[in-house]
Amino acid sequence: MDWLFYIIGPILLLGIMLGFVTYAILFERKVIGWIQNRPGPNQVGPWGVFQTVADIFKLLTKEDIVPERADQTLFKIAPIITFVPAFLVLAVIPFTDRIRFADLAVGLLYYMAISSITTMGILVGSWSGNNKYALLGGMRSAAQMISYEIPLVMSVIGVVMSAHTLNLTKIVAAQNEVWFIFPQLIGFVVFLIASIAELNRTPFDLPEAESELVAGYHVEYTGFRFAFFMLTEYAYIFAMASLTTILFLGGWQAPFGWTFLPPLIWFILKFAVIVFLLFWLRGTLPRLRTDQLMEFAWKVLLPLALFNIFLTAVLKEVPWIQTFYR
Amino acid sequence: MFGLVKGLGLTLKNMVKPRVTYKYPHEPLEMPNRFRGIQYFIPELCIVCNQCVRICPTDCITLTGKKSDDPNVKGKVIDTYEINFEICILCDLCTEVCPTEAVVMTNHYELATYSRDDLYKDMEWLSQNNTLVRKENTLHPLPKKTGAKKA
Amino acid sequence: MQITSYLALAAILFSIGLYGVLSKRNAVIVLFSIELMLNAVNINLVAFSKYGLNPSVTGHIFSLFTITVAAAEAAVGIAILLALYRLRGTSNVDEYDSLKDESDLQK
Amino acid sequence: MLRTEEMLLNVGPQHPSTHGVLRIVVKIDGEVIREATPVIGYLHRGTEKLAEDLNYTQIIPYTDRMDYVSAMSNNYVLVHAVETMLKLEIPERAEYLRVITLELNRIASHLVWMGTYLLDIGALSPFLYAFQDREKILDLFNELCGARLTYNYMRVGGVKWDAPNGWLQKVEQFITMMEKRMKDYHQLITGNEIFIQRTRGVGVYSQEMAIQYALSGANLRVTGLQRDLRKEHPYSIYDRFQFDVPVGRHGDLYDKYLCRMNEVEESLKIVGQALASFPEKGRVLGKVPRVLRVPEGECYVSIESPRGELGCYLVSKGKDKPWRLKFRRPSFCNLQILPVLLRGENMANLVAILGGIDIVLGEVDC
Amino acid sequence: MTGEFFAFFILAICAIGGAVFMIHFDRVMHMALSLAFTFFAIAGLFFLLDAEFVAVIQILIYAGAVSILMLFGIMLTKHQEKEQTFTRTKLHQWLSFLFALGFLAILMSVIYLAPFTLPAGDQSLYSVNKLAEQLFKSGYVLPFELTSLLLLVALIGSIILAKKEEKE
Repeated sequence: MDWLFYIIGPILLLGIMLGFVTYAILFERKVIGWIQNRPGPNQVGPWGVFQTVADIFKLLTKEDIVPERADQTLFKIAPIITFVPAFLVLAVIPFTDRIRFADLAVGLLYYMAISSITTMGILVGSWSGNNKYALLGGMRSAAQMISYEIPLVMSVIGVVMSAHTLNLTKIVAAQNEVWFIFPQLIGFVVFLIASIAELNRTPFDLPEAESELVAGYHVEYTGFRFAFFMLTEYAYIFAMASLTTILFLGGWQAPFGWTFLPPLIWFILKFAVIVFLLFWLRGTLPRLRTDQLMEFAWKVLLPLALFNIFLTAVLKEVPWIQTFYR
Repeated sequence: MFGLVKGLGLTLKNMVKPRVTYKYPHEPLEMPNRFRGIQYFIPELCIVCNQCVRICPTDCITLTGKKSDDPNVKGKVIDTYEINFEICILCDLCTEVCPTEAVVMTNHYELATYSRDDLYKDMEWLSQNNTLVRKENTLHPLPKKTGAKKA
Repeated sequence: MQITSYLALAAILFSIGLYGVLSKRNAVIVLFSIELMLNAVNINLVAFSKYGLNPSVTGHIFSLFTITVAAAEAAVGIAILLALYRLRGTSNVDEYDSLKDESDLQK
Repeated sequence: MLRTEEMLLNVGPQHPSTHGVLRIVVKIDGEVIREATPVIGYLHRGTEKLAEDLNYTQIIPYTDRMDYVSAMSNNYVLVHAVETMLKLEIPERAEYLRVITLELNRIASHLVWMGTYLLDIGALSPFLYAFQDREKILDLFNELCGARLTYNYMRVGGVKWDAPNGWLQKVEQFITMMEKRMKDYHQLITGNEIFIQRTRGVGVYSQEMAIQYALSGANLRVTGLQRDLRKEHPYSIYDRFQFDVPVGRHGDLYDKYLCRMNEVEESLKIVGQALASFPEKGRVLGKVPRVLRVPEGECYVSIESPRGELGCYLVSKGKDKPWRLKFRRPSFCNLQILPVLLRGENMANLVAILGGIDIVLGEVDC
Repeated sequence: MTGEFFAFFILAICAIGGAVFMIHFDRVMHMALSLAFTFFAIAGLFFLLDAEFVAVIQILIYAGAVSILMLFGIMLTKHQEKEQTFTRTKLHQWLSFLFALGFLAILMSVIYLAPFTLPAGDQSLYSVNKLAEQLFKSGYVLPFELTSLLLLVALIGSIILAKKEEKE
């Protein structure tokens, strides 16, 4: 029966992820609507529940336009290069101690490594469309994602030092007593900010800065190719929110020993808080500028992350406190 | 950092405030009495003075008069009266100058059609557009009437 | 599985890289080819670490060092390329045959 | 920065942040703008030429369509010019109504600016909040003159309508509500570090430069020059009200924002005072001849519109139509400084600086 | 035919195919992508060799960072020219081809003549913990630290090289 799990499981996961993307988009629009004293989408179906379904259906039935002067092959494969890593990273994420696919020893690094492939897809997609706005968006995106990958990786080193492992399941197990958000508060903040930047979301949504670059790297994309880029964006929200939950919020572990809810529900609750936070930020904050973005990554986040590593290393040797850092 | 947190607090507070959206296509919008909507034309009152045609800034009104069938009535009576809503800007000047208030504004604002031809409204249509008619009309710009304020 | 297959694969990749270095004029492609050769070497290191005389993790460490050095090399290489491109307006290695700035020579 | 190929980029005429159909041809090097040329005229309707063929009453609806965000000031500047030529006396009540509507329109215009500007910067919600408040003003106008945007309210010699029953109370309620809302805006935007980062020290110009480029309105005041036509040459009854003219210190975009927000507060003050001393009774339209024949001659009047000095130059040959009508549109004049400001700036600052100038394309192209 | 051999076969074909196409394509962008594909395939080979950590680093550094760096380099320089302009003369090409082929022949003969029939190391040898232990506890600390120095120097050096001269 094991092999059945490995065949049906990923398909199921893909289905779950697509369902999440569908309703995350709806939820995002609803949240931003509420923030702006609007009801949000409410026309298609009761409470607007079929809005995104209708949108996806619209995108799929749209004419597929490939610009004539575009690099045809690259233009067509770029959405795939972008999307595939977004799904690949889900392989190592343990949702509970039983629902997981690959229990990789280097799970955390695997996530970071695979997610960096997406940048290439975005860069290729932006370049191949032969559009200047898209090119600018792609360049911004690549620069941003490479710059923020460094604080992102650096910020989790504190967690790795505390948990003594790169394996995500063991990292969750190490948070048995205290979630890493408390001893690793600096790391958490840096990770959260860097992950928002990695996700290209407000206030770091420069690659698709609507008011400047019209739509950023996917200006030229239509129909289902465009849908792929959107899918990637939200699949990464799914992955990143899961990762944040696992690394800092204790994964599926119940707080205060409240085990009356099953682990999966706890995971989903924590996960939902992170997702809501992302949408909430989007409804509130303006956008940074490119140079400020870079300065922020290199001058603020990176030193902070390094300081966090140093602090963790020091505190690990202090009596009594070291129990939190183990 | 504190400024960002304050902003976040405000947006969170707004999430529970009542919604302000009009449910427009489902519930019609109530327009105030003075709203300048599609005109209502009353042929019986028209004295074919042509003032509305002359004042119209976009020349969207055309009218013709004819001799009255009733020989007792002096002057002309209206024969055709058309407003082209492709170019009408609903500026209210025609109702302002009309000495008999034969043309008045209504609260109707739905002008969307599938054909441009439908925007060419004739006398019959305009005289049947008689719901939600504006109750008070403007102060007349003529000096003799300025004293009679209606507000 | 034999180490021979890995070594053969590495040899083939290395030779392709070598051909690229020798036959291409564009500096970017030359850089690509060099990276390919370095990767071929990495395969050897890791393969020997598993199928070698003393199976141990040392080969991994060496390949990590290689990767690090290669990354540094790529960064510096691209930087040099950009600087040269700015100076000469071309990325063909053939034309980088003068040690002096040609714009100075014209004066 | 790396030097790259220079790239020619057409920003607009269809672009989310050009606020209409402005086109800016920018030469960019990476993300740095080397040269920017605004191309205007996509919305040119020839209002000035059309006006030569229309009588004075008929021109008023055309002025609505110039600066469609604050149509009242356009209405007013035209009738003001004609009244100046005719030396008409305007009833007290009409003057009060004019001031109230002008100031409410200024608030509405600044709210639109604030919302769209924050949208340019990347924040979504202030736009919706600002439009909610503006909606209330538009509703008030709708009740007063029957339209939300193209008011056609002012008439030579007065205004078209008197305030309907209960309207003044509604304005009063609006003022108290708006004063509260201003606190919300300050909480949401004024202290926001990202907003400050984006706007502090960006798009700075000196006072001399502003005067050389004939800037007016908040664009001029932001450099520290206290010039407001409502104070300098009080038209209508502005000399009766107490208000301050907010000025900036640094001349950057953040100061522009503060300046305009303070102006909203000052406008609220003016409306409050006007409501307090609103005459009980009186006519709203003075004695005007049936056919307006402006005596031969010419005049130039200017008022402080939300965007700056809105002027109207009128030449009459004694007919019922102007011989020449010319509007000095503040948006058009303020736009002239754009190429200078954009040179050497970041691509992201383009929209910030353009938004800061606060143009309305209907007015630029006229 | 074991699963391992099958996987090796596929990955090897991918790697060689990517490399060959890298040489063959006539647009630099395509070349960079096919090279990235090769890097990816090589990472797969590392997985096959129980070198999980190296494989992930390979993806992170090569497929993720170096390839993107290359793409940047391509975008920042002009590459409208096609194959004709950036290969050398026919003769030069043939000579280099023969040289590479000869080199390959020698390597192959050496590889196949050598008596490599050693058993594979145990999988337990290659955990990340072992790697770290080896790296930090048996004399590789100094080289490791020196690498960081090298990276720093490379970082600063490339920034200075690529920086625009102020006089312009």
